[in-house]
Amino acid sequence: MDPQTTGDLLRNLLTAAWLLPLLGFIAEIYWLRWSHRLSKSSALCAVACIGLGFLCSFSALMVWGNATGWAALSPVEHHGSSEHHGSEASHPEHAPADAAAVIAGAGHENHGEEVAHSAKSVQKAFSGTFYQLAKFGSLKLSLDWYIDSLTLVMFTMVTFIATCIHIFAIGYMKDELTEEYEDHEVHTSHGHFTRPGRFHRFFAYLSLFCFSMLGLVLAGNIFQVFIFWELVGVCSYLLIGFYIERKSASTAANKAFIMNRVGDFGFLIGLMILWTWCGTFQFADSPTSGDAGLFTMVRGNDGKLDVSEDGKEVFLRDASGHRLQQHGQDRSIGYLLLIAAGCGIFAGCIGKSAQFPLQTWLPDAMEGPTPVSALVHSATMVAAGVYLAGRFYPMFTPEVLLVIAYIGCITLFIAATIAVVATDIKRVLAYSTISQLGYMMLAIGVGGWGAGLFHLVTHAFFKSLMFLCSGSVIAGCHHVQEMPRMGGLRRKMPITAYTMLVGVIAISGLAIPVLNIGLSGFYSKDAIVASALAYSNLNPVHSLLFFTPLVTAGITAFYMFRLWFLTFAGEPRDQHVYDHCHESPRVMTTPLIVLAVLAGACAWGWLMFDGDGNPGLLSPVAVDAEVAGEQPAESASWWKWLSNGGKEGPLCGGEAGPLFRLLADSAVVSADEPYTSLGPAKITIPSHHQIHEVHPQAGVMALIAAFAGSILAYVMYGVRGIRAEDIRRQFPGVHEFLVDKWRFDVLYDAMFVRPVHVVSAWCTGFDKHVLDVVLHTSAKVVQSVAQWDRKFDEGMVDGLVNLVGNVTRSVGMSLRVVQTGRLRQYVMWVAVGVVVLFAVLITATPR
Amino acid sequence: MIEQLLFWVFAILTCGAAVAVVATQNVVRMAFWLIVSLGSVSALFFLLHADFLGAAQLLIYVGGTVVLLVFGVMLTASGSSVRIKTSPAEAFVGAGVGLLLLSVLLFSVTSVEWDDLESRLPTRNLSPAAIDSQREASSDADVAAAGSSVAGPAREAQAALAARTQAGRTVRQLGLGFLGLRPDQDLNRPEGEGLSSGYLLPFEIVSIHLLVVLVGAAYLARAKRRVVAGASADL
Amino acid sequence: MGGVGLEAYLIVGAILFVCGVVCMATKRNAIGVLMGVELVLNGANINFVAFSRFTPLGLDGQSFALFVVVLAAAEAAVALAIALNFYNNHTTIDVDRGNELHG
Amino acid sequence: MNGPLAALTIQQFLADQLASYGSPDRAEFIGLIAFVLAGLVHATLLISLFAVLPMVYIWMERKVAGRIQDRLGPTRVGGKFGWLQTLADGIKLIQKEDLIPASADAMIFRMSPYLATIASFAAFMVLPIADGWVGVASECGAFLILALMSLEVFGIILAGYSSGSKWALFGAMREAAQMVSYEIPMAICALIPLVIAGSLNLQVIGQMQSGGAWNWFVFHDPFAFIAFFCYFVVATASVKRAPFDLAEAESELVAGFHTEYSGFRWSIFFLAEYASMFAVSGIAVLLFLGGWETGLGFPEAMLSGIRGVGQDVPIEGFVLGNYIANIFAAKVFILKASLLVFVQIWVRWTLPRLRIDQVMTTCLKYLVPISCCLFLGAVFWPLLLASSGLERPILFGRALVPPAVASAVGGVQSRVAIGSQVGSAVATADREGTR
Repeated sequence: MDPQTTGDLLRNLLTAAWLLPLLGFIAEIYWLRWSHRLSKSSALCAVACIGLGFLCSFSALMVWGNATGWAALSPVEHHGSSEHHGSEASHPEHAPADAAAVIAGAGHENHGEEVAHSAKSVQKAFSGTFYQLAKFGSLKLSLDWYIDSLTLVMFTMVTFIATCIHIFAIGYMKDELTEEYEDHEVHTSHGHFTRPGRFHRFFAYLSLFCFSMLGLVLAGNIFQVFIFWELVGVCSYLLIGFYIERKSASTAANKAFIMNRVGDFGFLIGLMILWTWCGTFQFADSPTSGDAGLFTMVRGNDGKLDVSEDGKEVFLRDASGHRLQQHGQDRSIGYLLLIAAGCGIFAGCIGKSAQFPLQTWLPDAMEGPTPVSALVHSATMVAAGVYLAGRFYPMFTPEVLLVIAYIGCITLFIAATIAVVATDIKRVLAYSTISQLGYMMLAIGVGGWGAGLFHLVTHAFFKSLMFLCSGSVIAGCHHVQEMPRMGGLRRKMPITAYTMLVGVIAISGLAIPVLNIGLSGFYSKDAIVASALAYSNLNPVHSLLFFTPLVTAGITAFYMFRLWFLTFAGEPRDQHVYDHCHESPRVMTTPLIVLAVLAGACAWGWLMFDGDGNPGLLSPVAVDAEVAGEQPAESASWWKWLSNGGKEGPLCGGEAGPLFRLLADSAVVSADEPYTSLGPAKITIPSHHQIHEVHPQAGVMALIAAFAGSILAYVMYGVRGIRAEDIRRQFPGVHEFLVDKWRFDVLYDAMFVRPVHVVSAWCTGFDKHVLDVVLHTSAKVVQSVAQWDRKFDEGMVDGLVNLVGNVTRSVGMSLRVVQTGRLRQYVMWVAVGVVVLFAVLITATPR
Repeated sequence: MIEQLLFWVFAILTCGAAVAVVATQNVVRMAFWLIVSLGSVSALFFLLHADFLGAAQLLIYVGGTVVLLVFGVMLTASGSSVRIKTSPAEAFVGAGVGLLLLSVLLFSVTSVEWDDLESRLPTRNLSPAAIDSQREASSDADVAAAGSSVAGPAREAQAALAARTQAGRTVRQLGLGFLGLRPDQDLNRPEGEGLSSGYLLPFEIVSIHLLVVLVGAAYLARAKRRVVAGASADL
Repeated sequence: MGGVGLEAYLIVGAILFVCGVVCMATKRNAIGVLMGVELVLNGANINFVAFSRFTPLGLDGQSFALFVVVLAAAEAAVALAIALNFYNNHTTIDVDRGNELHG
Repeated sequence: MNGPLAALTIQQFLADQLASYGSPDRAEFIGLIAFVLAGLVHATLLISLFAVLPMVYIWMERKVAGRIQDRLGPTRVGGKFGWLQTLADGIKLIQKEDLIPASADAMIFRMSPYLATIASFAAFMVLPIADGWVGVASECGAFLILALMSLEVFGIILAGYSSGSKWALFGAMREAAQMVSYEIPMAICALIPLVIAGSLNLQVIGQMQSGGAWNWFVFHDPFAFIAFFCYFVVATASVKRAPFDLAEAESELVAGFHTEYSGFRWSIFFLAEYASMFAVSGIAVLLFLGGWETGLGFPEAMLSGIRGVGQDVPIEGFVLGNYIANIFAAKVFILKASLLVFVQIWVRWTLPRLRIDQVMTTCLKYLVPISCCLFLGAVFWPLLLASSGLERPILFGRALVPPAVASAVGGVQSRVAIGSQVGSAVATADREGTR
């Protein structure tokens, strides 16, 4: 297949996957709304649409793999024995990504002969334009598409999780299938509030959300991203406020929306800077006109910033890698401006991904139905911020990356600490989400680009799993969310409990070293911690960026196990809840099982490759056996396994796994060698190799931290060796501080809300005491003038008019006597008139 | 002398009959006197050398209009309503106003020097009778001269006779006038001036007018059909 | 031209005219009023023809008189129709009874 | 010099004769005397004609009626064939008492027979008996005679109305409606030969038809041919002869408008009626049938030879040759007219009477449209001939539409308006009356 055909095929498949939910939305909102309001047909429609979307996405992934010959998944020898290859080696997946260009060009000539045997000259990224909306000067606003492995993985992941959640939601939302849904949370004077069910509306919103999310992922330019960014925001708003009658829900929806707007403000600033200085929004070079996209402009063909000697300018480059010329001079963008643009775009990511300081909306967003929390507020939409940061990674200078790293670092710690004391099962998960998103941001900030996105995908699986489990618990316990009222539920709902346990282990990053088995979270978190360690090694000033996630890994394990123990283990604390609780129906548990499997195994390679790089059970392609055979089969000692980041072993997971490599394949910026910033902050971004070197250390430390956290949790909540109440009593300040969520809401209240109130009070006072007085005075003056005017009107004007009318009338009344209606009298009068006229003429005319 | 005699006869008839029309209270007698008056007016037209007009007056006015009036009288006559008396006071007032109006008119008529009219008006044409008599006389004279049977004074006398006998022959002139030609004016017109327009357009308008009146009067006077149940069966 | 001049005809016309006016003014019978109208028109016609005969105005007078005659016939036809309608509506021909338009 | 009155008139002749006896300064008075004398002569001549002809016709009526009814008619009074019957009738009528009903309007009752008779007699005034023998030689004679004939209706109406009898009133109304209505097609039919002739002067029209019978206007074109019969029917009706004698309608109206009349006044009405019969027949003869010409050619040729003989009596028409020729021509004219009168009598005693609505329908629905079509056809006939190249050699050149006809058309049109008005009004009144 030639690249053109492949691109068209991919485009068509993904467009189908993208537009199917829209179709579903239209059908649900305009047709099923009226015809099948109280049936499950809208749910079936939504499930069908998103399921078909998943099939399309998966087919697209296969097509892409076939077209590229699965080059991204080619054997792992370079990583496994990286010593003799060194940093100069070019891996096919790390080849400088000329996003749109065919890689047979000059860009590959310097890659050496080693590459030739494995690196097939394949195109990894495809892009194009659906439709050009408008053109302003050099700027084109168009509907573009950009497809690389990241897009494909995201599509597959989103559609798959969405399908599972849709199916789960059929069971979860079945209460709504009535004309009289009683909302226990809303109290009116007549008791509980009752309204018609909104089953169809829920699925319509979900479909719309899926459409928006997929559009965001498929988007080929940053402006289009922005549009879908806002669309998912809207969907989020609608879904959080699904129980609109609840005050807390509507407030939460508003809060989420407003918080997002704050971030979008920065996004818009970034957009304006890019428009002004780069004149394009497109990611990739235009395949038709040959204009350079943003990535090529900033990064060139070699993935490096072309910074001027004084470090204040970044030269822009055209599609062929040369500097852009304008009026005979090199076009450039200020380095600080580039930082500002990056920070601006990242501000959008902060808002969407609930990063510090805009993190407070996400816990409140748990007011929405649990499937929404699972889909929107854990797996996909909030991950969109991370996705954008990853997608836009080439535009970020090291200084921006530092900001990202610190933001992520702060976020992950704050959220984890709050999660420790949270008692609402969904809130724990919400804070956990924020924390995990912080991990991802941190990873991207410290140069672990692949690790961040890897964690994004794995986290999506296990977090959605856990949310669904919590949803199952909530549904089973009749909408009880407080963990202190639960306990011992594993006996009542075993499937939920053990699938939840899988998720907990995964997020905690636990592994069994002896068996060389780790769940997906273990691999991804290892990779992040390793990146952070490499970063702090190179930049010792920022070593906090390593210790915080390390410690937080322990905290994560602690609060997650705390959650599990509190909910499922031990004795029931509230007998009433326990008695009424029951296992969820099949339609809800089946997605849990599926997700649990994937949450555990998605990072593993056995699906496609075994540990030696040989084709696995499901491998669609026969990898070159010779290449695979070169790799010496190493002994499977646990230490070795661990030190290699779990790349080897029966499951062949982690960075050697297909998932990570698929993601890493789409990297635009090469991480083959450390890169030192030429800007104001002299920061060095670690190379892939350097990260790899510190991987064992980091892995061991993270594993220890995780075990420590989970053991502590077991001691405190499993066997109750230490009573949590004692600790709470010993540190009441800290506990309260944490319960108050670090008092961010108080801070914001003091910083923004109060001043606004004060100012508005001042304005009110001014209005009342100055403007109102002026208005009232003038009104009184006008009133008195008007009274005078009225008197004048009535007396003079009306009098005059009436006088004229009366005179006319009286004259007419007197003259009507003359009109007798008698013909003969008229004749007589005419004759008399003639005589009189004649007499007058005769007497008046001089003779 | 003869003309004077006839004039006085017919003038007195005209005026007397008109006064009788005013004075009579019986409508039928009024109609009779009106016939007399209008017929006399027709005679006056003949005296004024307007033969065709006189004939038209007889045909249309006397023979048509008055017949119509008599019909009106008969159709609307029902018993006592034929004699609708005018009160004496009204008659008196009417007579007074009439006398005043008459005095005004007579004053106007007599105070104008009609003999000066010839000098005051542009003398570009002559009266039709004069033209006729001139033309006839001249041709007469030619014939007479050719025959040389009559001497000079006799010729003049003959011309005067011809002028008298030919007077009143206005049919052809009127007809031409109605067709848009004016021989009495165009013949004496200086070179370069356009021909006069005649009365073609008024003639056409009058024709159409008559048609309209024909239809309209028939409509106005049509018998009102009284709708009777079962009337259609009779038809 | 004989001894009868323009003035004599004009006087006859004036008398006829005044008779007509008085007739119109005093007759209560609608037909009588119409007769007055005819008299008035004939008075005018005599004037026209007399001017045509005695002044250099040519045939204009006769033409006018002819038109007047013709139009008078039309007028009489319509007026009689009106009179008949009047009679049908009021069962009388007294014009004084038709004073619905009084002020 | 083609004017028939170019020569001296009787008045002029008398004036010249009297002038030799009186002084020149009294010329005016002499002229007046001459005028009166001439008028007397004219009147005598005309009255003799006017009086004698009806007598003959009344006798003829009786005889014809007798023959048609298979009896002899008058035989006993007077000489052979009872020719003095009419005279005897007249004497009887004059002797009768002049009765005036009490409810009658006496003045009008007396006046109306004269009105009718005057109108009828006035028609004779402009009727040329022969070439140059005419009472008043008006240039618009044809128009004038129609106008005068139309005045006869006044006598009828006023007579009927003033009688104070409903029989008379109904008869008068029917009569008036009939006469007024039938005047319209009559005038239109009369217009057709006038258009052909291009003149309103009856003498000119008569002269135009001199020569052979093919020059008569009745043979001029098909429209004129039909128009003649149309005219004759209409004329019969307009003089209220049977089958259109609704005015009398003895069976219904006792005697029509003259129910209350007797004696002399009654006889005068009949004088007028029979005179009118002659008048309309004379008009028909003049307009259609060649006037005083025989139509044979050679008598005219012979007579034209003697027309110039004897110039010593300088009165036009009374020159010896002219006189002889005109005597002959007058006889021819009266014979022709009498022939038509005979036809009218014949018809009267042959056909039954029509109903009044049939009479009005015949006129307004059939005769008026037919005459209008005939008139249009006659107007367009010359144009048709001219365009087809089949020009009729005789008369065609003279037959352009004269202006006078155009104005006559206007007059006729106004009569149409009046006639239709009267027709509808009478119909209404009739309904009212029968109810």
